Amino acid sequence: MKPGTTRAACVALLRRDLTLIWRRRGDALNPLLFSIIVVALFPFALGPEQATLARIAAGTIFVALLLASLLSLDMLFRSDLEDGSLEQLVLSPHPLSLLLACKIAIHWLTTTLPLIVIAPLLAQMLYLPDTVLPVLLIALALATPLLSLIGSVCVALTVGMRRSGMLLTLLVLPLIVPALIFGAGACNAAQAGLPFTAPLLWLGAWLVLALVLAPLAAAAALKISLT
Amino acid sequence: MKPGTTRAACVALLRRDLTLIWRRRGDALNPLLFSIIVVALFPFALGPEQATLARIAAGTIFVALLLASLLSLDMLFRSDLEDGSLEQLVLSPHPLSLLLACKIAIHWLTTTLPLIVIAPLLAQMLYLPDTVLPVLLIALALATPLLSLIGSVCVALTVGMRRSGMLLTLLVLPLIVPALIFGAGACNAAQAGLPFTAPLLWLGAWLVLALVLAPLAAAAALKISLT
Amino acid sequence: MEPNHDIAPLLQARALTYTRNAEPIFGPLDVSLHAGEVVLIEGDNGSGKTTLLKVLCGLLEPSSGDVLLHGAPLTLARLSHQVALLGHLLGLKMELSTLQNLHFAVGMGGIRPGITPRLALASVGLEGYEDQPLRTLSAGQKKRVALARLLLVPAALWLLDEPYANLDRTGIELVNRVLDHHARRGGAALITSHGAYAYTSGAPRRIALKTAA
Amino acid sequence: MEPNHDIAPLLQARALTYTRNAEPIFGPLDVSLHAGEVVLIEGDNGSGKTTLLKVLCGLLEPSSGDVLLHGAPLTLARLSHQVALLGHLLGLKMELSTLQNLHFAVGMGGIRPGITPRLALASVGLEGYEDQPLRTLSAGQKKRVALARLLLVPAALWLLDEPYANLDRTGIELVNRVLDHHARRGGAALITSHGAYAYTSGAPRRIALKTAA
Amino acid sequence: MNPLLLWFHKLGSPPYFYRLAGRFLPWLYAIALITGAIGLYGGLVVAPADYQQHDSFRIIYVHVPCAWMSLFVYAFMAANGFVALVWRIKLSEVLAMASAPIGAAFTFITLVTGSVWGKPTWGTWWTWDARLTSELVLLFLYFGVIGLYSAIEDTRQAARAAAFLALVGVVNLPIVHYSVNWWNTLHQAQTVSLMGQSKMDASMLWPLLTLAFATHVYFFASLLTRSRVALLGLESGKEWVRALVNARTGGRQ
Ligand code: HEM
Ligand SMILES: Nc1ncnc2c1ncn2[C@@H]1O[C@H](COP(=O)(O)OP(=O)(O)OP(=O)(O)O)[C@@H](O)[C@H]1O
Ligand SMILES: Nc1ncnc2c1ncn2[C@@H]1O[C@H](COP(=O)(O)OP(=O)(O)OP(=O)(O)O)[C@@H](O)[C@H]1O
Ligand SMILES: [Mg+2]
Ligand SMILES: [Mg+2]
Repeated sequence: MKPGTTRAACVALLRRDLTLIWRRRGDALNPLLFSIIVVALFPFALGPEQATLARIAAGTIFVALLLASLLSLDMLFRSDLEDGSLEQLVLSPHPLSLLLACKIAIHWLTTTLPLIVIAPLLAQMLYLPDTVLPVLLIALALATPLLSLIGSVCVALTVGMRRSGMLLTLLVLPLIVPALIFGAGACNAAQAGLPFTAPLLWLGAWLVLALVLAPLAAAAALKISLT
Repeated sequence: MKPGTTRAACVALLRRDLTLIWRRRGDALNPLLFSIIVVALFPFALGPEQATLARIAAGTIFVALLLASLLSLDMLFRSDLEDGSLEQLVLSPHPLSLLLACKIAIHWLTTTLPLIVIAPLLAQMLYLPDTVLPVLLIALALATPLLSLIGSVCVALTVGMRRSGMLLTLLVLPLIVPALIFGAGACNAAQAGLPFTAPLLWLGAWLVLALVLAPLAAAAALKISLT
Repeated sequence: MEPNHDIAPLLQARALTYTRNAEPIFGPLDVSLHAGEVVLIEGDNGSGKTTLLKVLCGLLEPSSGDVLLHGAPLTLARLSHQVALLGHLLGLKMELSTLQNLHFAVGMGGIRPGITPRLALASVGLEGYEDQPLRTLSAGQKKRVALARLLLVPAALWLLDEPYANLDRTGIELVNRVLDHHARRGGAALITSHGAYAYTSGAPRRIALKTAA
Repeated sequence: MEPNHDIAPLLQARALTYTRNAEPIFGPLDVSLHAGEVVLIEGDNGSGKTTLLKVLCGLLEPSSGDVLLHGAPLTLARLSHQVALLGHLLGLKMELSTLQNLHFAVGMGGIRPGITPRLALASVGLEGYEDQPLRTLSAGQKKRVALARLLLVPAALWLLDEPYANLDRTGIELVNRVLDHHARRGGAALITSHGAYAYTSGAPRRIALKTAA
Repeated sequence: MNPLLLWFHKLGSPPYFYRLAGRFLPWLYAIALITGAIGLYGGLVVAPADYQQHDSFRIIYVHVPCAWMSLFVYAFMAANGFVALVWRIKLSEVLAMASAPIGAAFTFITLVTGSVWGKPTWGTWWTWDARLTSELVLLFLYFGVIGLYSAIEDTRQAARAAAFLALVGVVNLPIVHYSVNWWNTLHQAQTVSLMGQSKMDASMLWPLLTLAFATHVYFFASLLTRSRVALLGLESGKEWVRALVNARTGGRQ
């Protein structure tokens, strides 16, 4: 692979970011613990009745995972901005959208995927019926990449600002409410014994759309907020 | 008031921090919007049944406000660290615990108090019965300063680190679980028509203890993490 | 190599101005830079040197006037391997070793013939620091790693913002040597300095920026 | 004022060493600084100048040896109005105006007789910038505001980390003037520099730090 | 100086500690292994099956010793943290930080074995009962200490910050221990007591106590191993470590 080609650039970027995440693997665990703790707070807040907890389990897990992955989105470009790497990335001769797609993929794989992996544990904590669990997992697998993709556009827009964490939440949440309604809705329907495939198909369709458009939009947004 | 005395120092610090918050009043609104959005997500996640929402209203509001004020705690010393003001504060000849107490007070007044003010709105959104609202407000008024005080100690410990937001959550949450159990417990008891004063009194007692000890502990922690 | 003034200059700015919030930062400015030239932009604190460099590489948009690269208008999309910027922020990762940082730069930007990351490190005086994480280097040593990156990546035009800052005396000489080498090889460079120390080899062309009144 | 060597020195370091994660940063060092003295700490990049200053003001704990202030051991709690540190980070608020920043410093640290924040600003060449938010000043102008703070707050011992960095030629002269004035008034200062430019009035005592092998 | 104080002073010196620990280690491991084997044999083979729970009660022989250790290790860590903060003894920092992961592991095992045991006896893996909850909080506290320690660059500063956090978290210990008395819950009340009369048959009790002894010894063995490694890292610039390395490599460089 010739250095300097676009493929070489993507590989170099992937390798660098994975190395960095490995170096700071403690940080990578934080969203996990955050979501565990948020879910664990609900039994304290609502009391330990099994029926109540089971009723809200799917929705609460959805909200907790979305919050955790949302808050971690904030770091997507943060450190690159702080040390000037982002400037170098923008000045590089390769298509920015492709480079950003690499970064988004890594972010999802390293922070959100682990969240989905521990979802069964969270489901146990809130007594989610075992039959609903597969639906919950599929819904999360569709909704969280959607969040990462849409979120990356918003992060790119807010990247030059200090303390953008909360503002980011504000921008992203309205955009992902549909994902939440459909995802948690599918789980609730399954829990009530109703059909649940339609909302999941909708989520899938959006995900495909976002996969194509979000990196382009993020690149445009990044150029706007840097220049 | 002679410049350079401890009283003058506290006044100067209060005035400076209030001016800064006024300059960045957009940032100060963020926790507010964050908690509104989190609460607003629940009807989407759980479906619009009034009975379910009313059952979980007090607990959810409690969790949302604690999370919002927790996430904003992260900024308590952040900007002072970044521009070197914190170093100057530690090197100043005045008792550090007193200066930190000023900062904590300002933080609570400017970010958490507004949260309590909008709590009735959030209660409406989740159909909390009107009779429970006063209990909720009192519980919040006791639990949130407790969170700010305990949180400040943890923030002081993590202040030197990049991206400490999530780690902070991890450190603080176990310590505030009691406040949550007692605060939300009082609301749930009130909602169920049971006596609710005992948990509120416990909260009050802890608050008094924290008011005395937390600034001292925060000062000690800050010295550890800066030196 | 003597600058050749017949062909289109590597970089040309015509009647360039930049205004931030209705406040002029630098006035109408004409610069042209040919292959083989090093030009020094001098100016007091706050005279707009950093801003000028950012405009010249397309990171900021000029308020009026235009920038030509090889005679064609400059856009971010058209930079392709021609311009290297070294700003106040070095664009290096503190958690990676010096060598890992350079390998990444090569992957992104390609490599000049006849040089390797190790050689580049050695030629900026960092032999033996190959596996040291950047975080443990001092300010001046980090700057040297950024200089090594310039040596590796093939870009004809260098825009260097205060390359001398944070360097000790041998570091300053190193920068001058590197610049000379680049010019002799047919490259061009625009460097800024507030004049307390400066590019000393030969008598470089200087452009003075004045603080807008 | 000539340094008086009979009384206990303002600052004294005895056999001071600092080790970070088992790696020695600077070796056993003996420094003593009397009232009226300015001492220059010279050293290459990474030789430990910044670290030394932080140890001397108690922000870092020495690995061995001790620091005496007026003959008594130094602790953070005992600094009380005696030491002023100016580091790489200036400790100024970007959102506040220059004057607001200085007022805050005075509230925290007190004020010398016969000077006001406005006068101090004028004497560092920032007249007319009183109400400008710091964020809109250039790097060098910000440094000047930090120098104005030094002029205002009564501290006998100044620890200045690279006070010349980021300043243009008039700025460098300004620092020298301010240091002279401080020494003549009976103060003392310890300044670092990597030697590309330096304190030039008189022939200041120098301490050379070497990079640990 | 008082000879005891003198000995402590000497023990605090890293090279002395390193050598002493090295001498004790094999013995400690051997004792832990042998008593552990005896205890397990007693618990799993010799002890009679419970009249209510049949054989599922045997999980007690893992659950209870680990639960005790989770509390003991935290107390040990906090005590060392206190010494480290007040007297700045490097060895205490090392000991405190080396015990955190071991304690977290014991806590984790307690939670897992408790859940496994809860399924047959209470019909659920997990309930939000006071003891279970406070034990979960204990796990988070351990995680917090480990997280803080690994998040700060400078090891000594990190150790002090984490030690401080450990001290703050000590409030949780009495809550875990007394929760069964303060709130009436599903979890077993105190059944074993060293001073008074235990509410447990002797044939079931002796393997439990043997295993408790074994886990303590194992903890110290593991702690010493970890501390020795950590000390080598911390003191890698010092003369005694270099001498040690030279001796190991036979003077080769
Ligand atoms: C996840 C679930 C569980 C957790 C987190 C847990 C936690 C603990 C802890 C922390 C202790 C030590 C208390 C102390 O020494 O102060 C303990 C002791 C004990 N546990 Fe559990 N436990 C769990 C489930 C169970 C179950 C299901 C049983 C049996 C029905 C059980 C039986 C016991 C017994 C007999 C003791 C010894 C009591 C004593 O003498 O102090 N535990 N457990
Ligand atoms: N973000 C900003 N907002 C408003 N004004 C700014 C901003 N950044 C710079 N300026 C102003 O623009 C002018 C030029 O700044 P610039 O950083 O280009 O100066 P410089 O020549 O690089 O100075 P220095 O030698 O201190 O680096 C300065 O007067 C400064 O006050
Ligand atoms: N946080 C850190 N972690 C590990 N090593 C560090 C850290 N900070 C500094 N060092 C190392 O300590 C040594 C001294 O650093 P210091 O910043 O004191 O140097 P300096 O003399 O101020 O250099 P400069 O002229 O570049 O400012 C350097 O070799 C550096 O690599
Ligand atoms: Mg500049
Ligand atoms: Mg330095």
